[in-house]
Amino acid sequence: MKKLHKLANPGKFYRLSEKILPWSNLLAISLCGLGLYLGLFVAPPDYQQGETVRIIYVHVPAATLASLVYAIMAITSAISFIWKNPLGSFIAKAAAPIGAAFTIIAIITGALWGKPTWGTWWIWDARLTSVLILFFLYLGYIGVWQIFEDQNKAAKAAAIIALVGAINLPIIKFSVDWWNTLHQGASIIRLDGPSIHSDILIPLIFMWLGFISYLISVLIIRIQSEITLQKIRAIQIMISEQK
Amino acid sequence: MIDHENSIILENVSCDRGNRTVIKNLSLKISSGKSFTIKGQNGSGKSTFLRMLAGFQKSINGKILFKGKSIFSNQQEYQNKIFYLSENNPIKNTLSCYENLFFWAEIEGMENQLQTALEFQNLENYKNLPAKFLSMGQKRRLNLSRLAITQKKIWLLDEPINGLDKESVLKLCKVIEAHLANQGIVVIATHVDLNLETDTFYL
Amino acid sequence: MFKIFLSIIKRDFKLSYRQGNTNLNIIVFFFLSISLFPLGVGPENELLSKIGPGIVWVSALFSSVLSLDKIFQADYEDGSLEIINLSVIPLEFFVLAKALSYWLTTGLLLVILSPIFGLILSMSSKGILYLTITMLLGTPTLILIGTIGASLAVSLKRGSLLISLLILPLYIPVLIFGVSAIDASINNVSAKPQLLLLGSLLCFSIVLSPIASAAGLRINME
Amino acid sequence: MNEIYIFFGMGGYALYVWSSFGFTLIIMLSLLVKSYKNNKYNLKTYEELKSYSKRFKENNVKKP
Repeated sequence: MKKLHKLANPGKFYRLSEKILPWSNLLAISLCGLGLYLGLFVAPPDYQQGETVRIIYVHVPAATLASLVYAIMAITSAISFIWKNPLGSFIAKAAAPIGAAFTIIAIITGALWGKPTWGTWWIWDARLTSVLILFFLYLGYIGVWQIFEDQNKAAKAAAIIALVGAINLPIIKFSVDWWNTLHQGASIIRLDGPSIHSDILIPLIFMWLGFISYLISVLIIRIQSEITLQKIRAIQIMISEQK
Repeated sequence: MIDHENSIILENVSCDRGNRTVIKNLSLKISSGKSFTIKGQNGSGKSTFLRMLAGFQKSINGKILFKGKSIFSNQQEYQNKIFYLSENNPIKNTLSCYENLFFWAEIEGMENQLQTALEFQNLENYKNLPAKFLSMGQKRRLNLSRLAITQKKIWLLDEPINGLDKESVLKLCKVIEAHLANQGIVVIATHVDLNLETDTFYL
Repeated sequence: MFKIFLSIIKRDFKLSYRQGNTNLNIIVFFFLSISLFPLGVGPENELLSKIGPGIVWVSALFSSVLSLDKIFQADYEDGSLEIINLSVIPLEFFVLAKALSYWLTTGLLLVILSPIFGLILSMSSKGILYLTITMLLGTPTLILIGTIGASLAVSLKRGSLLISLLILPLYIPVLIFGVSAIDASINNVSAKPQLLLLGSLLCFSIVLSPIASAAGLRINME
Repeated sequence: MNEIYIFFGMGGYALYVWSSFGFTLIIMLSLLVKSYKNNKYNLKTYEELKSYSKRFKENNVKKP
């Protein structure tokens, strides 16, 4: 607990993150490289979907991380809101654009995958629709940071929005699933039909870990950026006092 | 020691708003039984000071203590003791003076004192007039009438006598003196002197 | 405390009665947006009766999100909010009182008028009945969720549009369950699960959205 | 040569496969570069402000 408390100090975090960053960079490059090699050269094409199945190596990690990042955002927002810890709000703010990026990757690669397999760019499938809504939630969250001029206010308002969104996400997901089962046509092929073959699974795991390392790297860079911004604000206040 | 019980103490309080420090390293003591006046130019942070005392301004450095305890330790209880007169008049234009007062009285649970409140600032004649027909000074007086229907201990008054005539000011001073005699706390932000025995602090 | 709760509602009633036309505007907006749909998709009764529930519900969503962002504005600007925050009533109950009085002055009117909207969209009588029931259950939820956005936007000069966009995705469950309940009743399937879900959404938002909105208001009072 | 052609052909789905990979790469890289540049820019501003306020202080001390 004491350690956690120390970590929650932005300065300490900054120094620690400096040490982590090179390693996560290295891991991101090597894991993604390995995953891509295995996925593109070693793994055989799927007997049903053919070569298009290779899109899975970017689509699935992006899609899973899209919701994971939202969870990170919600948890750190809660921490910052309850314990009034600035680092929590920095992390949440830094995470949002990354989450939005993963979401848009998931949506677009999903569309590129859907065209050859389903014959259409977009279907109002439960999963696609939920991811689209998640994308809107990310955009809204990023927007909240921008419309408040006072950053303290913005941090609190954004935390509320993140928490409200996190509570609502399962409800939205549930309602969209419900809506989808009511309207589902016969032509849609279920994605999770046969279990994934291990030839596909292993590179997928590498890619997934690589994406996580990427997430950590970018997150660290963005959090450092936020900490510096905070320092800049402090100096600005100091200068305005001396005048 | 008795004095310590009923006073607000600020220890090294600083307050930032946006990219500006409004209040810096302020340490002072506001005791009951004697009014406390804050003076300063426009934008010197008088209003922020009062909002801080009212517990609205949460992101501050330093300590604000009431009865030896931080005001944020039991905020709801502390804020229930606060009477705050802001620069704005919380008056609904479409409601009559009486209806406006009645709403405030209901919130305070003091409906039986309405007549005194109307008499306090000579507003009986405008009783049923919609508030939009009042002048600025009259609106201020209507807002000040809330003092007659409050039982709260700590009064925070932001520019209370803006646009007030002599007689109203006199009546206001009387009410404040009565409250102080009752061991109440009164903090006034103003740039005009009131005829009161007071501690003064310049921001 | 309950007395204060009632007096806030009473005051809001008086205010909206004296101001009058702002609430009327919401009804007119709602009516207008519904009547735009037949112009957009064509006047065939069959098509209209099929998409009618969706039209009414989407219009309800838009009109509530557009009108709600000002619900706390007046009380924030003139300082009434501060008086209430310093009184014995918790801000959460103030939000609840505001939402309730707002629903009674606008939402309820929409519910009462919804059979008319059903008629002009040539829905069946059963569909109209369920439209009214779902509106009765759903509009309070919309208002309660909307107060969250309104509480955050209360100090903003610009950007209330963004806050509205923030709130719209949260309306999706109400939209889905509301429309599917009407669809089920039209197709002679039991609409009970949808109505129960709408009811539980209402209960959920009665508990949670005042907490979020009160937190939002406190931020803006700083 | 033929193998490369087959590899890039992706069984006739080259457009879909490569554009999804390419798109992912573009988004992830641009986010990384933007974050990195932003961080550098903020650090530079911070250093400049720091030296500015230092000079400011020294000037102020000399005056009285």
